[in-house]
Amino acid sequence: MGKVVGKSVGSGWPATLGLLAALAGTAPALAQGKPVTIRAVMHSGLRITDPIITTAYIARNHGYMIYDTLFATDAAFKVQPQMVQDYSVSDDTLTYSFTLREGLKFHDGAPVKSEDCIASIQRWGKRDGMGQKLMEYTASLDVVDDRTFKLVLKRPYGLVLASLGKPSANVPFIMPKRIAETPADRNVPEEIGSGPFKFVKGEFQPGLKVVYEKNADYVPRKEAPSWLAGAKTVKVDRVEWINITDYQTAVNALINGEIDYVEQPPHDFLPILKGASGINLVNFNTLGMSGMLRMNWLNPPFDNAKVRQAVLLAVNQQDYLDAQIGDPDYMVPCLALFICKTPNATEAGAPKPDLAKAKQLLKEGGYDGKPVVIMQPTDLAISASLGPVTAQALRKIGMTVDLQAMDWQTLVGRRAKQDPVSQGGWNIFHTFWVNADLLNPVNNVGVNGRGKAGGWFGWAEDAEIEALRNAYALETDPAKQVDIARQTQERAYTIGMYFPTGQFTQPAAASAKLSGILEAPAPVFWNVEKK
Amino acid sequence: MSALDETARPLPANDPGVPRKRGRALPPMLRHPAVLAGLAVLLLVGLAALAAPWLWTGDPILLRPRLRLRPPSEAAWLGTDAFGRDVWSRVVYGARVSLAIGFAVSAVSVLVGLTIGLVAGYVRWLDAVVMRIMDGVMAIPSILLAIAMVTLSGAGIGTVIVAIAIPEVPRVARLVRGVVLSVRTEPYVEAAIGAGTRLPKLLVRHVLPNTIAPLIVQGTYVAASAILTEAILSFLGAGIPTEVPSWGNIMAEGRQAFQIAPWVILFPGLCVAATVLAVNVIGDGLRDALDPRTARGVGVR
Amino acid sequence: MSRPVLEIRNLSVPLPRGADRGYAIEDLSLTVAPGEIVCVVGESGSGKSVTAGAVMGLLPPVLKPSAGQILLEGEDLLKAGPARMRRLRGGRMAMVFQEPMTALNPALRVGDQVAEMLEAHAGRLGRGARRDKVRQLLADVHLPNPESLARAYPHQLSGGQRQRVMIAMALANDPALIIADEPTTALDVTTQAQILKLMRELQARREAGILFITHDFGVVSEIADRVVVMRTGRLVEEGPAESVLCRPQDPYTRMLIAAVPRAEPPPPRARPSLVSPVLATRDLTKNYGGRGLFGGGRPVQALDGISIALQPGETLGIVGESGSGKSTLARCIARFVDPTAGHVRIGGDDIALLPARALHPYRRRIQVIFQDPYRSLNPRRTVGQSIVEGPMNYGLSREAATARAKNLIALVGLDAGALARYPHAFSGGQRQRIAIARALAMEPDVLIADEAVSALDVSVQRQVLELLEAIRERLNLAILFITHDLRVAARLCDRLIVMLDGRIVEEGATAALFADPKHAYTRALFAAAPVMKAPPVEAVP
Amino acid sequence: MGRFILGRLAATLPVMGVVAVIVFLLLRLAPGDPAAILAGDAATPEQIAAIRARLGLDQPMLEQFATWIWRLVHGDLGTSIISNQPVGRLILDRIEPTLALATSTILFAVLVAVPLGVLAAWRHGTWVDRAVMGLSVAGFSVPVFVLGYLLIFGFSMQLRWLPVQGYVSIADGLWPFLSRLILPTLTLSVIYIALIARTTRSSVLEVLGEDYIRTARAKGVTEARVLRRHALRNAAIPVISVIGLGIALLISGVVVTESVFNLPGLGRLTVDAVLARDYPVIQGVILLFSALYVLVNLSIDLSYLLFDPRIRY
Repeated sequence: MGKVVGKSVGSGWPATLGLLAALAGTAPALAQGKPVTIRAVMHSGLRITDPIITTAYIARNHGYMIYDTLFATDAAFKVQPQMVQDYSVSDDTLTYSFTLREGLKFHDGAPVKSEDCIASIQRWGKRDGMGQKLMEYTASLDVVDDRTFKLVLKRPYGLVLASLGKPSANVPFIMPKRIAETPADRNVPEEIGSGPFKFVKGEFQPGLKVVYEKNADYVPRKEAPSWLAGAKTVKVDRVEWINITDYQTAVNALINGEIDYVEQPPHDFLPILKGASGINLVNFNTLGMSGMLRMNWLNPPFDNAKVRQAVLLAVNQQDYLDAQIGDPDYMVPCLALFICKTPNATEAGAPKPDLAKAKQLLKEGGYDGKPVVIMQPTDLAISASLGPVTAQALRKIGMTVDLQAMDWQTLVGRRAKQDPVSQGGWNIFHTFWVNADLLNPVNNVGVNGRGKAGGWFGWAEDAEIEALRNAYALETDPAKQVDIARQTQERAYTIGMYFPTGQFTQPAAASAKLSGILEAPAPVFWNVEKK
Repeated sequence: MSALDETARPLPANDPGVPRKRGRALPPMLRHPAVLAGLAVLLLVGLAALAAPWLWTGDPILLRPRLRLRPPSEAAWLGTDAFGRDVWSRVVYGARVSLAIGFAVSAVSVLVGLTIGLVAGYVRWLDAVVMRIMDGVMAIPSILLAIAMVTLSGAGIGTVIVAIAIPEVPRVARLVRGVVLSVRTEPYVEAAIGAGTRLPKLLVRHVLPNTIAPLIVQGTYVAASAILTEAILSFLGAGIPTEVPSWGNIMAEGRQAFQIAPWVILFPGLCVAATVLAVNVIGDGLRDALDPRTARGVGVR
Repeated sequence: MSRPVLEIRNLSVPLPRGADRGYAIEDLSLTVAPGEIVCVVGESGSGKSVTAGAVMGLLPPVLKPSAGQILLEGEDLLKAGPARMRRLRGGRMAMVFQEPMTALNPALRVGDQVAEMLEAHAGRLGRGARRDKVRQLLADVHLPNPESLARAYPHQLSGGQRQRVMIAMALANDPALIIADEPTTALDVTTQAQILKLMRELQARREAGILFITHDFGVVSEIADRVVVMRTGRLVEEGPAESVLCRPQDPYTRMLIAAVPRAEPPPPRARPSLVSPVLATRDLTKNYGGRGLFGGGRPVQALDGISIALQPGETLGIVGESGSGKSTLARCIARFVDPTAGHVRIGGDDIALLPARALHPYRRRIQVIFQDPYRSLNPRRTVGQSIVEGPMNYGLSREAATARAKNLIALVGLDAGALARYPHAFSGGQRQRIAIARALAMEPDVLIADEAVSALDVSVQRQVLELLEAIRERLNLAILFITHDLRVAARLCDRLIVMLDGRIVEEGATAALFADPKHAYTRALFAAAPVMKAPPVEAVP
Repeated sequence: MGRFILGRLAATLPVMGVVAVIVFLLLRLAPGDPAAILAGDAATPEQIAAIRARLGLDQPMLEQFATWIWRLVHGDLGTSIISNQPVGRLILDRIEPTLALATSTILFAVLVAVPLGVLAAWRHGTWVDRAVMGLSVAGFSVPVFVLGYLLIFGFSMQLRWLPVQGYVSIADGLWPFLSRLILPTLTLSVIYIALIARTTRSSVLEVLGEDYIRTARAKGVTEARVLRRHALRNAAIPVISVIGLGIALLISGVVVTESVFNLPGLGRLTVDAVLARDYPVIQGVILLFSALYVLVNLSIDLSYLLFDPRIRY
C-alpha cells in the first residue's frame, strides 16, 4: 500500500548550523493555541480556482484540497471507491448504480446529494477528454434517491470507472449543484466542496497566497491511504500556499526554516538540498513526468509525414534529459508513449536516432529550407531547456530554425492559433505532462487523431489511430487493451504524432518536521503531520 | 530606457545644460583623467567584442548538455552554463550585443529626443502639446513599458532597443528643450534672426551646437543604463532571444544555479559592472570637462 | 599721521602656468590711513580685485601670495592662521562687493544676514540687543522703515537698497578697514551718487580707512582722497587725488584720464534740413504678463505710447535708467519682441504688427549691436562665417559676401586674417568691432546700438565710439544709440530722449538739453553723473 | 496658491489621458490574447471565441475604450480577467509592501547620500570627492539581482541574522516587519544613493560658486556654518526634485527586488498582469502609477516654497 517516502539526510555541509536553525527557526509547532500550519511553495501561483475550466496542475492540486471524488486510483492503478459507499453494474454492463457514503457534507453544511454528483459529472463531461468520451456513450444519468443515482450507457463502455476515478487533468470533482451549473467556460463563483480542507476566501491573494483550513466535518474512509484512494485524514490545522517566483529564494527560505515544503525545486538545487540538514527530498510522484515535442500538422513543413519522421530520427532523449535535468538519478530514458513500468508500457515502433536517414527523408519530404518556428517559454524552467536542444538537432540535419523566446502565457495563447506561420502560427512547441495523464490511448491527448475538429494543439489527423482509440475504450479485456495500446503507439510513431523527450522524476523538498507525505500523482496534504 | 526601477541613472535634473560663462571652445576632453580611464576600459571591451572569434572562443551557441555547469577549467576558462555552453565564448560574443544595445539605445533616444526637444523649444504652441505627451510617456514606469513592448511584440534585438529607448526619449527631449529655451535669448541668436536667418538654418547652425555637450553627457548615461536594463529584461524573460548571447541573457539563465554555479552570473555581471562603470565615469568626466563652471579656469579681473 | 590701518609692502601674487602673464600682482606697495579713502583704479585685468582678495584672504587656492607683507593695524595677515583670519574678516576689516543682486543669500531674511555678522564677532550680544543693533545699522544707511525691511527677503529690495544693506553689514563691527570692490558699478547713475554720498558721510563719522576699487575715473574724482593707478598687476602712479587727476605724471594715467568722455556736448554737426524720417514710431506700447493660464496679477507696462523719429544720418540717443523701457523700445523696433500696439514705420512701411514670416524683407534694414561682446558672436562659427551669413540670406553669392566681409573687417580696423579665426581669440573691444562689421554687412538703413559700449573698458570704449563716428559719416548711417551713461550719450548723439518708467520725459538737441534740462528727472540724472572735476588733458596716444 | 494647485491638478488630466490612450493601444495592438490564456490548454477555438465575447474583447476598440473610461470615471477599475477579483482590491492588497519598501529605501538613501554629496562637493577635487563619486557610480553599475543574492547569501544564509524572504505587515510586529525590509532596502538604495549623491554634489558645487557664499566667508563665518546655513538651503531644490523622481520610480514597483526578496508589491503585480495579458489590471495599475507620478511632482514643486522665498505660486 502507500509507503511514506523520504530519506533523511543528516551529514554534510554545515550540519550543526542547520540543526540549530531548525530548532531556533520557528516557535515549536506544538505550542498550545498556535495553529499547526504547513507553509508550502507550489510550482506556480493559484489564480484560476476552477479545476474544470483549466487543465493547469495548480488548479487540479487546489481541487484535491477542497473537493472530493466519487472514485480514486490507488498505487496499483486500481480504481477504488471514495465518496461512493458501494456500486453495482447490471448484467448487460449498461447500467451502473452508485450509492454515496453516509454523512457526506459540503463546506457550507449542505449534505451531498445525487443531484450534486450528476451536475458535477455533466459539467466535467463538457471539458475533459475522457469525460467527453464517457458522455458520448452515456444515455442518461438518473437520480434514484438522495444518496443513490444511476448511469445508463447506450452501449458497453470499459472506462466508466477509469474515467470517474481519473487521477489528473480535469479530475471529476464533486461540487454543489448550484455551483456545478456555472457554464463550463466561466470560473466557479464560490470555492465550496466536500473535501478534507476548506478554502479561506478572506485570505486568498491570487498569484500570491492561498490558505486552507482543516474541514472538521470531513469523514475519512476506513481503508489506509494509497495514492488518491483510501482515508484522507487531515493532521494539521492550516495549509498556506505561498508563491515564491524566485527558486533561489524559495530554497533558501526552506533551508532557513521560513517555509516547510517546496513542490518542485529545480534539479540544479537538489545537490544543495541534499547537503542541507533538516531537509528531506520526497519523491511523492514516483510515476514522474515526461517532456513532449509537438509538431503542427497544419503548417508546412510538418504537414508532410516524411518530414515528421525525419524529426523523430534527428532527436535523441539523452540530450533533452541532460539539458533539462542533468542529474542521472532523476532521469528515466523511456520511449514508451504510455509511460514505462505501467500496464501499457512497450517500446514498440520507437525511432532510433539516424541522421543520414533523417536527411534523406527530409529531401523526400520536399523540405524547402523555410525556417521552422520553435516556440520557447523562457519563464517556465522545466520546458525552457527543450527548445534549444531541438533547434540544434534540426540544424544538424540541415533545417533552418527560428527559436522564438516568449513567456508561457504567450505560448499558450499562440499554440491555440491554426493560422499559417506568417500570421502568428507556429511549427513546434514543447511542454511537459504528469505521467498519470498519459497512461492510455484515450487519456493521452498526444495520440488524439481528430485533427482540426476536437483534436489537441497540433491537430494531428488520422482515422486509423482514432479507430484504435475507440477500440481501446470499448475493450473490457485488459490483455486486449494492452495489445491495442501497442498498436496505437506503433501507429503514432509512424505518422509522427509527437516525440517523448524523456521521463524524469521531480522530488519535492520538505522540512524534516513534516512526515506522512503520501506518494501520489499530485501533491496532497492530507495524512501529513508537522512535529 | 533606463532600468528605471532598478537602475535609475543620474538625471541632471537641474543641469541647465548651457554653461553660463561662454566664449570658450570645447577644451580638450581627453585631459580629464576619469575620461581616459573610462575610455581605456571601453576600448578593451570593444576590441574583445570585435575580435571575438580570435580570442580562443568556440561557438557560443553550441550545446553540450553532458558538460553542464562545469566550474572554470582548462577546457572552459569561465566554466559552462546550464546547457553546457562555454561561458567564456558567450561572454565575449555577448559583449557585441550588450555594447550594441547600449549605444544603439543611446543613439536612438538622443536623436529622437533632440528633434522633439528642438521643436518643442522653438515652436511655442507645439510646446505645450508635446510636453504633455512627454509627461505621459514619462509617467509610465519605463521598465513596465519596455516589458510590455518586448513581450507584446516579440523578443528581438530591434524590439529591445526600441523598447529601452522610448522611455528615455522624454528625458532627452526635456533636456534639449531646456537648452533651446535658454539659448534662443542669446544675443548671437537674435543677431542671426535680425540677419534674416530662417528657422531651420537657425536651429541647425546656432541652437543645435549648444546641445551637443549636454547630449554627449546624457548619451553616456543612457548607454550605461541601457546595458543594465537589457540585463533586467532578460532576467525577467522579456529580453533578447535566448540563443543570442548577451550579458543579460547569460545572467538570466545563470540565475537559477547561482549558489552551485556562481561563475555563470558573476563573469557577465562583472563585465556589465565594469562597462557601465566606465561609461558612467566617462559621462562624469565629460560633464566636468565640458562644463566651464566646474572646470578649473582662472579668471583674472 | 597715526599708524596706517592697512600697509601692503612689495606684495607679489604669481599666476599659475599657462596664464597670459607671470604675476597677477607684482611688487605692490600701498597704505591706507584711518579716515582716508584710497581709490585703486585700473582697467580690467589690472589686478585690483586680486589685491582686495589678497587682503581679505579670499583668493582662490590657485593664487598664493609669494612675497611681501599685508599689515592690518600692524599685524601681517599673510602669517595669520585661518582661525585668526576668520576673526579679522568682518571684525577688523570688512568688504562690500560689486553685484548687490547676487551678494545676499536669497533664502535668508535681510535682517538675519546682518545679524549673522554680529553673531560671528560680537558673540556676547543677546538676541534682543542684536535685533536693535541691526535696526540701528539699517537706519544708519538711510534705509526706509528698517523694522519691516529687516524681515524682507533680498529679492524684495532694489539694487541700491541691497547695496546699503551690504554697507550696513560691513559697518556692523566698526571695522578699521573697509574694502569696497566696485560697489557702484552695477548701479544706476542716480543710485550710484547716493551710495557714494553715503560712504563719504559714514567714513567721516567713523575713523575707518576705505580701500575703494573702481575703473571709473568719474567716481575717483568724486570720492578719492588718494589715488593708486594699477596696470597689469603693477603700480603705475600713486598720490593725492587732486595731483594725480590734474597733473598725471605717467603716460598711461594720462591716457586713461583723456579717454573718459567729458559730459560736455560736442560742437553741433552740420545737419541737413528735416527730410522724411528713415525710422518713426507712433504710440508704441508693450505690456508683459497679464492673463496667462497660471500667470498671476496685473499686466506690467514696459512701453506706454512711445513716438520717436530718426532722420537719415542722424544719431538719436535714448537715455534712461534700468527699467525705463529703453531696451524694450529697441527690441520692439527690431521686432525681437512683438509690440502690444502702435506703429513702427521703416521707409514708409509699418512693420509693428506684421507676422514673423512677412518680416523677412524688412529684417535687413534694421541691425542691432548688443551689450555683451562675449555673447554677441556664435563661439562655434568663425568671424567670416558670422559676417557672411546675413548677406547670403538675401541672395548674395558666397564670393561677393566674402569680398564685402573683407573690406568691412578692414573698415572696423581689424586685419583680414581675423575672418578665419574664432571669436574666443579676440578681446571684448575687437568682438564689438566684428559685431559692427556684421551689422554693416547687411547695409542697413538703421543701426541700433543697445548699450553697445557699456561693457567695455574706458580706453576700448573710446576707440569703438571713434569707429562709430567715422562710419556714420562715411555711410550716412542713422543710429539709435541706447545707453544709461550720459557722458557717452553726450559725446555721440545729435538729439537725446530721456525715458522713465516706459514714457518719454524730455526730448531735444543734446547741447540744449545739457545746457538747461527742463524735467526734474533729467536734472537729477545730469547731477548724478560722475563728472571729472579736473580740466581736460590732451590725450597722449 | 490654491489656484496654482487647482491649475496643476487640472493639468494632470491631459497627462492621464495620454497615458490611458498609450496603454490601451499598446495592449490592444499586441499579439497574445487573454481569452486563450483563460480558456486553458484543452480549449477549442469556439470556446475561446465565447470567452472573448463574454469579456467584450470582440467589440470595436473605440467602444471598449469608451466603456473603460466611462466605468473609470465612476471609480470602477474593472475586474481582473484571470482571477476575476476587482482591480482595486488587487492593488490595495499589494500597496503596503511597495510603500514600505519605497519609504525605507528613500529615507535610507537620503540619509546616506546627501551628507556624502555635500562632503564630495566641499572637498571638491580631492581624493574624498573622487572616492565618494567612484563608490556611488560603482554602486549604480552593479546589476541589482546580483547584489540581492549576495546579501541574502551573506546575511540570511551564513550569518542567519535576517530572514530570506517574505513580507510581514507592520501590524503583525515591528521586528518581523523591519527584519524583512532591511536587505531589500540595502539592495535597492545603492542605486538611489548614487543618484542623489551625484545630484547633491553638483548642486552644492554650483551654489558654492555663488557670490553670497563669498559674502558669508567675508563675514568671517566658519566654513561649516557657511555650508549649513547658506549652501545647503540653496542647493536643496535640485536635490528634492531628484528625490521626488526616486519616490515616483519606487512606487512603480521594483520588479526584480520584489521577486528576489519575494515582496508582494505592485511591480510584480504589474509584470504578472503584463505576462498574463490581464488588460484591466495593467490599465488600472499603470493609471495609478501615472497619477502618483504627477502627484509626487506636484508635491515636489510645492516643497520648493519651503526652500526658495523667490518662488511664488
